Amino acid sequence: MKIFLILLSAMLANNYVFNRFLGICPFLGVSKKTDTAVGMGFAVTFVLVMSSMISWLIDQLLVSMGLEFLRTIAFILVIASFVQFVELFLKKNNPNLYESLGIFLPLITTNCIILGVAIINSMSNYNLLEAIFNALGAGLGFLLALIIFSAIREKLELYELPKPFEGLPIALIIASLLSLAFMGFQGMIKL
Amino acid sequence: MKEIIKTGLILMIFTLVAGLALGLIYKITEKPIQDAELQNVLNAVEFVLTDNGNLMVDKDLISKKINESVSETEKEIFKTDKAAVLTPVLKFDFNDKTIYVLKAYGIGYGGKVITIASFIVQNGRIDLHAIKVIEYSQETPGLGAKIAEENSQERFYPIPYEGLENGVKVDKDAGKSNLDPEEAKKIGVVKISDVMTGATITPRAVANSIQAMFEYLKTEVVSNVE
Amino acid sequence: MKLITGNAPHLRNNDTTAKVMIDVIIALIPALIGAWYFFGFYAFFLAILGAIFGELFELFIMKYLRKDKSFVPNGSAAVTGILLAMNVSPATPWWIMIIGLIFALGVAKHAFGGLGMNIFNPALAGRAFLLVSFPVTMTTWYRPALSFSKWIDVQTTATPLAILKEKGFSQIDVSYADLFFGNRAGSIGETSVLLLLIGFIYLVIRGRIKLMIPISYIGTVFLLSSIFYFINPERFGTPLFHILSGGLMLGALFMATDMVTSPMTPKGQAIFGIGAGIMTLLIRYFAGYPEGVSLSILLMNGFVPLIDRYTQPRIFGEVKS
Amino acid sequence: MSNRSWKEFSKGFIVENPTFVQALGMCPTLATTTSAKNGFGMGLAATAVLVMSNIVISLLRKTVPEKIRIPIFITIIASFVTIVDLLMHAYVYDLWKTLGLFIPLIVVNCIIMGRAEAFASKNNVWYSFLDGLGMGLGFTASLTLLGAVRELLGSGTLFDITIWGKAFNVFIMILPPGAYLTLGLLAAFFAFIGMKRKERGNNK
Amino acid sequence: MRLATFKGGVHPPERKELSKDIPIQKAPLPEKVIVFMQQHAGAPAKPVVEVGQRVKTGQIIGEPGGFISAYVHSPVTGTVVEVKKISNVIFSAAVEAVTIQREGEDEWELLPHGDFEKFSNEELIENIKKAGIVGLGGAMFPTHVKLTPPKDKKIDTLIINGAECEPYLTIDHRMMLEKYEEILLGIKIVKKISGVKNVYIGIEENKKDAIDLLKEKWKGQVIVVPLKTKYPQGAEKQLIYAITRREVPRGGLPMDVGVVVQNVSTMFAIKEAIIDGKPLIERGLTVTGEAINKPGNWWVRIGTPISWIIDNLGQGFKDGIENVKVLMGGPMMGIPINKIDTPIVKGNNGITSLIPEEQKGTFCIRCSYCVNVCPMGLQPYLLDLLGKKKRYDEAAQIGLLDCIECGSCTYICPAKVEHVKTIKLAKKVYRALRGGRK
Repeated sequence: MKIFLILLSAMLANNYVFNRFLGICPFLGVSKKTDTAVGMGFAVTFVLVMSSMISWLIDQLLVSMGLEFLRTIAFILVIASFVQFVELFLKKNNPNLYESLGIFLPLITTNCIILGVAIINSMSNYNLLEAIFNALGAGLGFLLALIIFSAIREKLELYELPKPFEGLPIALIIASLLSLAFMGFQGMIKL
Repeated sequence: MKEIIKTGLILMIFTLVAGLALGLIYKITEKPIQDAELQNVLNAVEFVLTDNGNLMVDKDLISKKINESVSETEKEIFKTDKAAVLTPVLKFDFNDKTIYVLKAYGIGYGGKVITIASFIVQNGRIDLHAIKVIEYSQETPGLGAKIAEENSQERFYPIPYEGLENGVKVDKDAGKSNLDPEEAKKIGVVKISDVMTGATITPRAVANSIQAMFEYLKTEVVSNVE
Repeated sequence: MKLITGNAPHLRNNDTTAKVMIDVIIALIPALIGAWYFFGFYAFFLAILGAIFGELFELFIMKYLRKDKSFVPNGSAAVTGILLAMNVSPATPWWIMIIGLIFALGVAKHAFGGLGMNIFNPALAGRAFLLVSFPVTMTTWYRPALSFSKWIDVQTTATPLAILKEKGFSQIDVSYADLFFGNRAGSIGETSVLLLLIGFIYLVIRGRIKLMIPISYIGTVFLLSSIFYFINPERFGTPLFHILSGGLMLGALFMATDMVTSPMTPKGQAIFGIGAGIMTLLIRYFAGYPEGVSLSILLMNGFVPLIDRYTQPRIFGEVKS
Repeated sequence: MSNRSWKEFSKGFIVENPTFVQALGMCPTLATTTSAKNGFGMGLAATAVLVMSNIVISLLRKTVPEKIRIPIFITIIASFVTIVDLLMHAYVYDLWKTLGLFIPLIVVNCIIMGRAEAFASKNNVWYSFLDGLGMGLGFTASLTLLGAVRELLGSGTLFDITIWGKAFNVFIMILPPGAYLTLGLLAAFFAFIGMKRKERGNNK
Repeated sequence: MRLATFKGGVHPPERKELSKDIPIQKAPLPEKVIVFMQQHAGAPAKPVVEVGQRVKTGQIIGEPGGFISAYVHSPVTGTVVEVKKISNVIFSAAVEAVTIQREGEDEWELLPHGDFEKFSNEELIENIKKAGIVGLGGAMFPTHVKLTPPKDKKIDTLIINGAECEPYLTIDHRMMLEKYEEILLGIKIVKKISGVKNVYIGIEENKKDAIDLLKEKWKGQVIVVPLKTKYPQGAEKQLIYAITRREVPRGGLPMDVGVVVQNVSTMFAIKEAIIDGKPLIERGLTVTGEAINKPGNWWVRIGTPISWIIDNLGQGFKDGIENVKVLMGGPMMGIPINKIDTPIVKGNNGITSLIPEEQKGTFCIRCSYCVNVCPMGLQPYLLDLLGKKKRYDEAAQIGLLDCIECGSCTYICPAKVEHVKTIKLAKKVYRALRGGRK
């Protein structure tokens, strides 16, 4: 039960994008086409779950050796090499998937949601299953945010925005209003 | 192949150097970090032992007791399903009362919320005197941090024995958001929704910690004394 | 004699955007008069202030900030102003409502380009902004004054939904009749289901409503709350109670149906209504706030471009592949 | 200071302001600016990492093999982040607590990686230092401004000094929607200023 | 009983009372006619007369320029005074036109004619082609082409279009009341040619008298289907759907669902050609609108300048009118003329003179009225937005080319958005860029 609450919490009530400000750069930058957003969202979710798993194991190792201060550097290296590995693996074994997801992979390393979730998992003392579900929730929440957001921006492409609001400002204002709407989920999930 | 080994070696050297450098810095900062953590605890304990601006217990006594306790490793001595009380338990005498200073944590979002609280025990009554949250997670940026503000924490104390017996709850969980904050405390309700709208996990963790500490005192300490 | 050319069709109906807005305002008048009676004249004054300030502020934006010299007021800002006023507590200080209105029109509407281009319902955005900004003011409720001559009744009380959330269904002190006629605590314009329905019927007759939204919204609330009623009537309350209380009627009849921010096809409107219905009950049952209509609709507003995208009408002669 | 040096240093403030112009490093920008002090602290922490990593990467720019430069940059940056993290933990405990998660996240702040890739790996140490400093301070200035606006409106204080206190608190400002809103409106405002300046430039 | 109809549509003011009770009168012959060589869909005809040449009424003056094309005949007896390109608002391009000065009364040059039963199908089709008959409802598609579908298309239903949904126009209504015998003959000819079993006529129920009359007179021959009064009930695809519940596939033709649709005036023209040997040089026409003095229904020669029609048949514009909009056709789909001496063409079923109203376009408020009324199930608001942003490919994906330009969306729009204008332009540009179906 708790793992589902963790999942829902990470996805909705404490949506990583709207409430915790993780993964904002791709959220603001990539999400102009819904199809791209879906691809990006799934790529991030996949990498999130896998890297959380690996970082969780690494974290256990570090803690047992008393080397917690190496956490940041260890996690980022794990994530970077994992992303690299996935890229190579896809390129070789599944060129179709590589075509559709490959372009996002290099961007994922610097997506702070990946490192953020790994660190949060370790700070929250989650067990492996909880860590995985937290990562899954974070990824799905990111995907959800990305889809809504891209559909809105795609629609706005049809209109003439006031000049000063074009681009970043309107994106932030949409995010603001969405995050306001997501306030409705507050308190819904009691962990 | 040679190429791969070469680049791998370079990469390894870099990581090694970085690791060594970090190890060095860690060694240098280890002591100051400990001091800072200790100072944080000390400040908190002093805070909860203050009454009307005056320390109830001698300052040196506090730091002595804390310094003693530092060498012990932290242990969970009492657990409820939502929170746990941690060692050390500090006990001070003040006039005819006994003051217990306890540390407990509840799980907030993205980590533990650690609270230090002082309880005044007298004639079998246990009253919550003050609390200080020393560690909290960032629930919702800007919101979780609100717990650090004094006027948020003030909503949690003092709670009289009757209130503690009722079970400490956040107003939203208790379903009593229309009470006056001072009135609410008397029945164990922490009115927090007007100062921390939306955020619920962090205050709930604090409330659960208080409740755990109270139950610990009631079952493990006070009943043994009498 | 001059020959005028132009583009077909050369026959247009005499409908205009302003007429749409005026119809909405007319439909809101019964509820506003009701608000005057229930909460005193100040409540009515807030609505009038909202309408006037809304129009003036929009005029200012268009003429001075956006430099559109040909702009003619169309009443949409007045609608936003009135709806915002209807969504706040009866004793809300006027300046707080003005702040909400500035946010509603300045950010939620004109940052997007103005009428027709906004993604979120401005009045709801304004209300949500105020709810989060001034939580105490926005959740302090007043007992109905039941008099046209009073300025305001200062006795505070809890709304039925808050009582449900905090104490349980058996503790609710208002009858269904009270809920239906409006004799209860709540936002200025939300209390009287009867008066809202009168306005709504006017809009239906005038064809100004995306009818599928209120049907699916209220229907979803009814069905879902029936299920929860059987699980625990004391905690979750009756379906009728959920339909009559809170801002559901105001929201479902007037806020969710806002033309600009709702889906274009009946199928999309049904999805919109169902989503808002589920969300409303989830918030009422489980979330921090006792009422969730405004945040639910605001959230669904965010989904509208997505809904529109996937509920395009079937083109005549199109064969499903 | 030579012309070039001044250019490299000053560009981060207005012309290539990382926050308002390049929209980089948005996560910490939004998350940590609940008050002017927090914004300032976050900005300085990032600046420290940026300056140090720029210097080191510039020094090593000729020895690092092209293929594995990204992992090496990441290692360097992560090391400096950890150093800053440890130092802050030791010496500015309270600030370290409030910034929390976002200190380790400096690693993935696009500004730092971006400057390493775009500038430090191609320029000499002096310019890289200036670039890092300028960008970092530009970042700090933006964060402080943002924090100041949000703190003033949301809490009625500025750098913890009470301005009008509780009388007028738009609470939303210190919440997530307020973060997006403030940044959005400020960005629009700067875009507006930019447009005006361009117009005037064209008219001349 | 529920009346047959389609989904969507609007109810513009009908304004048919201006002329619906006025019988069709024969107009006097004009002094001069201007005959366009393109009065039909497809390739323009080639003029076969020269300046100075004397022509008789019914004499061929233009020959088909391709398979989909039609003959053009001289509407009067007189002398050709000019052959040159004149800009034509219907095809919005300059088209070859023959100007003939009338000299005296008609001297006819007739086609072979007589009892239709004695002709073979091929002869009938050839005579229809020779008579230059095109769809007189407005589309002007050559009728002989329509009557010779490819072998693999099985036609089982003939639908006569008597809906006349366009406001103001009453000519079809008058034709059905006055010329039902001739129309029935035309129907019989088409029935013989195409060998269909079922013949329907769809009539909007605002023409109750016509429905009752035809039910009685055509009993056992043609099934009269009363239709709901709704615009665009007379649009081909909507009419087929209302009567047969068959949907013409996207980009397809009526023959794809085994149907052929003919206008009542076309039936009359076929009868005239086959039985009496008269080529299509004259047609029934409603002259109406608020801006003229005397509305009415007239038999008018093709090529008659509109200025002449208004002055002589409509008794001129009303006094005190400063601006006027003169349309070829009805107000919903009619084309405004930019020169008052523009001549009428075969497809003209009316001349409507309106007093224009100034209406300022504003911005779409997403009321969804246009989506609800679109008879083709399109999203006009979105087509308009995409068209304005020049995103034609996306517009084509959501049905740009399916638009029948009926104008329902623009009629209903409270924000006064000009969807049809944008869509027409977008279609043109898209076809120019990508080719594609007409």
